[in-house]
Amino acid sequence: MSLGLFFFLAVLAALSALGVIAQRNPVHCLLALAVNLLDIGVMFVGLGAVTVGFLQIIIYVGAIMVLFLFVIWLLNLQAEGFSGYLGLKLFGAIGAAALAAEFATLFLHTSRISTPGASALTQGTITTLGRHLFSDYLVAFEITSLLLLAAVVGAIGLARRPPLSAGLSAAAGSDLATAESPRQMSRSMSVSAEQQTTTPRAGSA
Amino acid sequence: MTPLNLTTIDFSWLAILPLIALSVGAIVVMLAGTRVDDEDSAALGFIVLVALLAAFLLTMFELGQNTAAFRGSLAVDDYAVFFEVIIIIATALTVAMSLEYAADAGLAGAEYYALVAFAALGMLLMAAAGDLIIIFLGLETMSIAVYALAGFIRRDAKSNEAAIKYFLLGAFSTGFLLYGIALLYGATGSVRLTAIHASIAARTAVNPLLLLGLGMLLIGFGFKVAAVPFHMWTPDAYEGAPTPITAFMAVAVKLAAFAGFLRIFFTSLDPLATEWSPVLWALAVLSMTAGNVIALVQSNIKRMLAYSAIAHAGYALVGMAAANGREAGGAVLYYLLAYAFTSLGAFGVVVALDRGAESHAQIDDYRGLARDHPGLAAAMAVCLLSLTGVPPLAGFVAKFYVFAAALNAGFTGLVIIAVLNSVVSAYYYVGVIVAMYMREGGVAVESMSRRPGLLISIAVGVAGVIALGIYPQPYMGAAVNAFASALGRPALHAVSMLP
Amino acid sequence: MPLTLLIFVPLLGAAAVLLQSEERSVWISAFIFSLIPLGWSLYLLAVFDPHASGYQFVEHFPWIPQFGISYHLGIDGISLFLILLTTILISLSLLYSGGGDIESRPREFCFLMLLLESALLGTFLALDLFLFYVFWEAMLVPMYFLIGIWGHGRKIYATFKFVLFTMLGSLLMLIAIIYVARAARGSLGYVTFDLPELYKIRLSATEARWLFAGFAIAFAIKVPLWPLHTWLPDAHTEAPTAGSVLLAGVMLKAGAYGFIRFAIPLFPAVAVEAIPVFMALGVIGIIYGALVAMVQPDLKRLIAYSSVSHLGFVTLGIFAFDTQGLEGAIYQMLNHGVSTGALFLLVGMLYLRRHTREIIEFGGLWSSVPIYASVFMVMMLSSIGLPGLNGFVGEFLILLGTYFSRKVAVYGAVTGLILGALYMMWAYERVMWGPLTKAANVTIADLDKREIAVMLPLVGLVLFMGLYPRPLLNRMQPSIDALLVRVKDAQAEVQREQVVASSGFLPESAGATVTADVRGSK
Amino acid sequence: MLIELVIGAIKAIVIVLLVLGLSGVLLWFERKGAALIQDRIGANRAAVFGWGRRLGLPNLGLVNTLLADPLKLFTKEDFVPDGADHFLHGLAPFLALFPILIAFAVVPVGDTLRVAQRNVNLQAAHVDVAALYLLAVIGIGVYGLALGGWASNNRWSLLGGIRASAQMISYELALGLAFLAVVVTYGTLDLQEICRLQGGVWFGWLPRWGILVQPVSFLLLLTAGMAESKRVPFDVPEAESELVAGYFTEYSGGKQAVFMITDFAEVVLVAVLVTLFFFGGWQVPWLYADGFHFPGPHGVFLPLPNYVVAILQIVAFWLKTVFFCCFQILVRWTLPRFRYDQLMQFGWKGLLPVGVLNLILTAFVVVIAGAHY
Amino acid sequence: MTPISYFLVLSALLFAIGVLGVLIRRNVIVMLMSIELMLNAVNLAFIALGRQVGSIDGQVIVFFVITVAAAEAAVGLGIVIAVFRNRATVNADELNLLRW
Repeated sequence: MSLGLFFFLAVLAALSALGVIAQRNPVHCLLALAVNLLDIGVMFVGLGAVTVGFLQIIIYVGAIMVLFLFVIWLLNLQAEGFSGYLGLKLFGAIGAAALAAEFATLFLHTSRISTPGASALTQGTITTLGRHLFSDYLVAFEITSLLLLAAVVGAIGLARRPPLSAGLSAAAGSDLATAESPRQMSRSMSVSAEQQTTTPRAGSA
Repeated sequence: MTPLNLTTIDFSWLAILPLIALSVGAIVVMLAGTRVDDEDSAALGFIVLVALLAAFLLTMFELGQNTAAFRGSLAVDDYAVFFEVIIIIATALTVAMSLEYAADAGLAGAEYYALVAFAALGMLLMAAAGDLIIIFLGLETMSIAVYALAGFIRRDAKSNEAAIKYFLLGAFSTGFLLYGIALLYGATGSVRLTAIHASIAARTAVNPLLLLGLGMLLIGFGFKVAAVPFHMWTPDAYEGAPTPITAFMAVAVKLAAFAGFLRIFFTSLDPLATEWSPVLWALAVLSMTAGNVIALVQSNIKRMLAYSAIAHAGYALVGMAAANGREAGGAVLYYLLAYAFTSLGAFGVVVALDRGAESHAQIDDYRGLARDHPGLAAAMAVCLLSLTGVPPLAGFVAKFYVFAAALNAGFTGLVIIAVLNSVVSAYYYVGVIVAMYMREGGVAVESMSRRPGLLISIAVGVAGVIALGIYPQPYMGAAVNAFASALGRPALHAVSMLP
Repeated sequence: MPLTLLIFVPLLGAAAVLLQSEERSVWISAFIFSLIPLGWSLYLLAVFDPHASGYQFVEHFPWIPQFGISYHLGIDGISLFLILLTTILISLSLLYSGGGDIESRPREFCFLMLLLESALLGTFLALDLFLFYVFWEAMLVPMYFLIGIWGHGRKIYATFKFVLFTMLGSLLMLIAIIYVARAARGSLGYVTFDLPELYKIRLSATEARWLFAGFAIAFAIKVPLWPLHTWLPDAHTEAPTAGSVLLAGVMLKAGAYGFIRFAIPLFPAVAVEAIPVFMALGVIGIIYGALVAMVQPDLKRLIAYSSVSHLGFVTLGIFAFDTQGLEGAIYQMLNHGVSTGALFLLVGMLYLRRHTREIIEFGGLWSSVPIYASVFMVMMLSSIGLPGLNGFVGEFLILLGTYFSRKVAVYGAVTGLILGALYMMWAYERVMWGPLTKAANVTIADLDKREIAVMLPLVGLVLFMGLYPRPLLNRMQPSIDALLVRVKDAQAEVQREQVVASSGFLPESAGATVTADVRGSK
Repeated sequence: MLIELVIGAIKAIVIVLLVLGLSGVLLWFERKGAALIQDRIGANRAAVFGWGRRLGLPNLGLVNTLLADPLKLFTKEDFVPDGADHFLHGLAPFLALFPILIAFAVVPVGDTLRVAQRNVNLQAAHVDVAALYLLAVIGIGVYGLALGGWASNNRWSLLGGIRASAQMISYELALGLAFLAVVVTYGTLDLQEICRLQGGVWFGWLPRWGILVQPVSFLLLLTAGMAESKRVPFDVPEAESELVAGYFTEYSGGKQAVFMITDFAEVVLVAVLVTLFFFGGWQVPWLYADGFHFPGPHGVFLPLPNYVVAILQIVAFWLKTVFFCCFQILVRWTLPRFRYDQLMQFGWKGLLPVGVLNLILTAFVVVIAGAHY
Repeated sequence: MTPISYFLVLSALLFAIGVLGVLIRRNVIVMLMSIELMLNAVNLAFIALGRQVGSIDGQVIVFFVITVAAAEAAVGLGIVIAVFRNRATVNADELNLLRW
């Protein structure tokens, strides 16, 4: 990757990262994050990690961020005033700056990190990646599937509509839940239309 | 382009059969869950128990193998078996505790038990990990399942809050852990533990990347094992979570985290022991002191046990810090074993006081427990005394072992601090005993005869506490051998454990 | 397995008691199970070889061999009588407590008493440091429950204080124990917790000082030595009668026993160095205890402080480091066990009748309860040290032993003795003599049969030990002499080093070599 | 170097113009198609000053729609509702259109063209992980609609946006699975390569088009693709009867035009994908690089120069594309709209399992066969 | 060509910004986003270092990290929703039932 392109992307990444933590409106934060992720994905491609770069865009930007977007909408989050403890913020800012500075100094002064010779290995084509996934990292790869399954089960366990026996009032109150039947669907639609904050989110992710 | 040949993959059934057993169990639970009401979810618990039993038996086949599988990404050694066995037992006891709890509290049974099984699966991976990625994935599988479980009482604001706090800080720490892994990878060029060890050992000058990575790993694991100052999530998560899950978090999760922690630091990063040992020293002192002192003022027993868990992590860290002479690792393993049984017993009693999802965990709720339920009170007393370190219970022998190891390494100051902390801890443990035996007027407890699962898990916990205290020799031997196997050394059968 | 039996019969009894449901059968079975060790210890006394200085009835099995920890039991002349004292007092306490002193939860009470017996016996029998520590700590737990559940007044405060104090001391001792065991590797080539083996190891002076301090603090808290005694009055006062009896009668002795068995023989040189400190603490304890006892309005508290005073004598005797002093110390331990135990029982009986222990509430009891008053008098006189009773023998021997080495201490001790007579007499006068001013005191009952049965053996012991101490002293002497040999060697060595160092005849390092050779030759 | 850039620019511009043009034509065709199916004339007043009719020709509705519609839209007031997020409201349409347009960058419209000793690959950008690239840009496409709905500060818009993004994400899975089956079959992510592999014949006469090996995948891709483009029967995000116009209710003027173009560009994209994966892309039956061989390599040979072959390929490609565009529009006027929950059920419980099974079966066959296509 | 250390510096910067975000923001969703930012920075470090050491392991790891991030986000957002249902807030400072 050429130096010019790097600096362009780096500045964009830094700005968008600052945008994530500095903007008041969560949607704007989210957009900044999406830009950041996209930017880093492009950087991956520039570093030879083509497959992973695209995966980053597909999964992060295309799916995870949209999931965030849904939740922000679902909870009808508005721009927030800056609250909290100034001291904490100051402390956090100083600490983070120190962290970054320390790392930066070390990275820049470590002789080992220099310009690399790009070997064929580092070209992240889908073939090389696949070969590693299915040999050295076979267990890890298989575990990932279980990890995702666990996450799905966990999310459902947390968010699924309580059983009817738990009281209809609770069920009706939680209009955010998955609509499972047309009847429930219409009810939750009507509620959400009134509140504008909500949506049936059947299988949204 | 020739396709990948399946026969060239280093495929070893032995290493993954327990994992397969658990995942099959989890899937069967989910399938069966569609036909079972939440009120009858105990049946699903039994499925998990069967899966755990299968995993246990399959684990036993790995004993004494001391090989690596899947190109070194899984270790099949006694160390793994040691932790796997404890984790499986801890999970089984958690499930047994939950049999009645989950149904009474109206938790979503299928998801609950499936998540427990998934979490256990992640823990087994951490115990058997041969590279950093497996540790990371195991950790995440476990954590993600437990995040959800912590918030499983959906209508309870406290449970929600516990989950969100646990989740946020857990994910936060994952970031640090990963950065550490990245730097370690950059410094050594590999994520395999053996390769990392070789790379570090071969180098004379210390790479700053390596030190940064080490620091980040310490922060990450510090969070996971709840060492001060990375402990902020612990009390909140423990208090709000459903009580059996609190037990699960306090025992199995902590054990798995330590399994990974010890494995990385003793098999890969041991050439850097002079760098990390002082840090662990400081963490140990902070954890013990802060944990014990803050526990003094707690009025909620789950919270108190959370702080006590922090303190106990500190004691385990004493052993780790002392492990310049690497045999001391056996002490940490034994400590964790003893802590596991003790904590399970104690939390079992806490579960017994719950009514459905409603928690009666104020220490005042325990007043007069000895009069109505002498058995429960006695079990609690035994466990608390063991946590205090009163002989001849497990906690004492464990503390003895750790202190011996630390003294042996010349950490006299650290041991004195630890001992003073033990005295402080006696104060709050004894406070609960006082409430149970010497005061009147707590809450009414449901009959235990209705809750055989809970009864059994408490009994197993207490039995473990006593057995480990009175006849520790075989378990100590197992711990030492397990540790030796992780280091790739022959088992130390008749050799003295205190060099 | 004669000694294992001694430890495990009470445990078995404890389990058996838990199975009983009826209150009466609980008391009976507990009492029977306490009689078995009593009988057994009497048998051991009979077959004990009075001339042997070593350990008898030794049992030695590996326990945690990786650590060099073994299950090692044995009796010598020192522990023999403490065991007897324990078994006797436990049986009598159980007999007494069954008579109405313990109203609630008798089953748990008996269970804990038997547990306590097992732990106490184990403490006196153990010849392995680890094993000793296990029993040492284990005796804390039942005692804690005894005070906490069946105690009076500020019992919870008292239990906390008791537990925290003792725990602090014993955990420091644990560190010292581990350190010593590890140090064995340097001298012996292997790690061991076995006491006879550890007698052989060599430590640097600094190490020895720290380790001695570790042991000494634990034992000093238990004894208790001034200024570490503050837990004792509270614990004694708030404990139920049986608890006080065992606390004063046996547990305090465990501390003194620890000095004699562990701290001193393991680190004789340091012990010799520390003589002035302990002498001073002992004398302060004697006088302080007596003075504070004098102003106590509560009878039980008075007796508790008298314990501080008496145990000061014991310390004095131990650190006299000669035959008479040590014999006296051990004898005084037994005396104190018998007479103070009896006094606590008597106060308990009074409390049962009047539900108060304030001295001011009584007066003129002599006329309403004559038997009680006479027994009380015997015990009081024994406690004061009236010639002809047991207290005299012990105190006399201690003073005799101390007189040879530290005359100053003797003056202090004698002062304490006089003060002791003073507060005891004065208290007795206020309680027993004078007019019967309080109506409630007129109608109280005298000792019943059970109470007489409890007190009779104690009175017998007081008389026997006062009149015929020979058989006891005989059996102690070989063990004491063996201990003294170690101390004298160390003493000589310390002096030699001082001479060498001060004369400047040899450079210090060379001097050290010489002394090492001297020691090696023994 | 420079010449490469110039060639690249030319290819890009041509393709974008073609797509935009085709979108415009589709707008007109949709109206006509609607009329045809509903048995009316349709768009019958669209004429340039009535010239066509006066000259006895069919009216110039196409020209009219291509010119007048955009002209009208772009000259209308650009209205931004009160309380809307101005920046995002303005950004959203372009955020929607842009990813669709850049998706065409990797679409091969023909094989190699030899011009002046230079081999020109008839593909704007040769990316060897093109399939991934497509998935990535389609994924990004969600933002435009979602943010457009949100930024309008209108509940109908928001609901439309939510529906749109939920629908797109859901059907992206089926789309991805269809992609994967194809990729596994051909063993490459390179679209040009996939097209090339579809050349030649089976049994001596049958063109080796993907539809014959991956029929299930074809159905999946077509269905999911239509859902991605939010067209009837999957048009719940802009269901007029429920949500006015869904996420672009509050859009007018040029921004609305951009949204509309996006819609049709998506139709084109789906058609292109179907063509590429299952109908040989630019392959003309029996046409090889050197000319026709009928019915197979050993049959009758009709030699053709390279540029003719290239032109034939390009034409074939666009013909196929247009065919599938028309097909989609026909479907639009044939099927009723799904209800939202049915839509989700269909995606998650219908397409997804089928896609997974198809993928597993494909992988199985590939492994058994021991090699790729 | 850009030196690898530049990428590492950028990754450290992004990581620090993410940490800062977690510390100063009180909206749990934004905190979650900051955590994603941290993971993203880690990914960048992995890729850069992977190129540095000349192995593809770094990219494989990033593949796993992305997956894990997805799973974490799913569960995390599920928890956020559950919290919101009961408490109608996502402000970390208002989640104060559990303290000390």
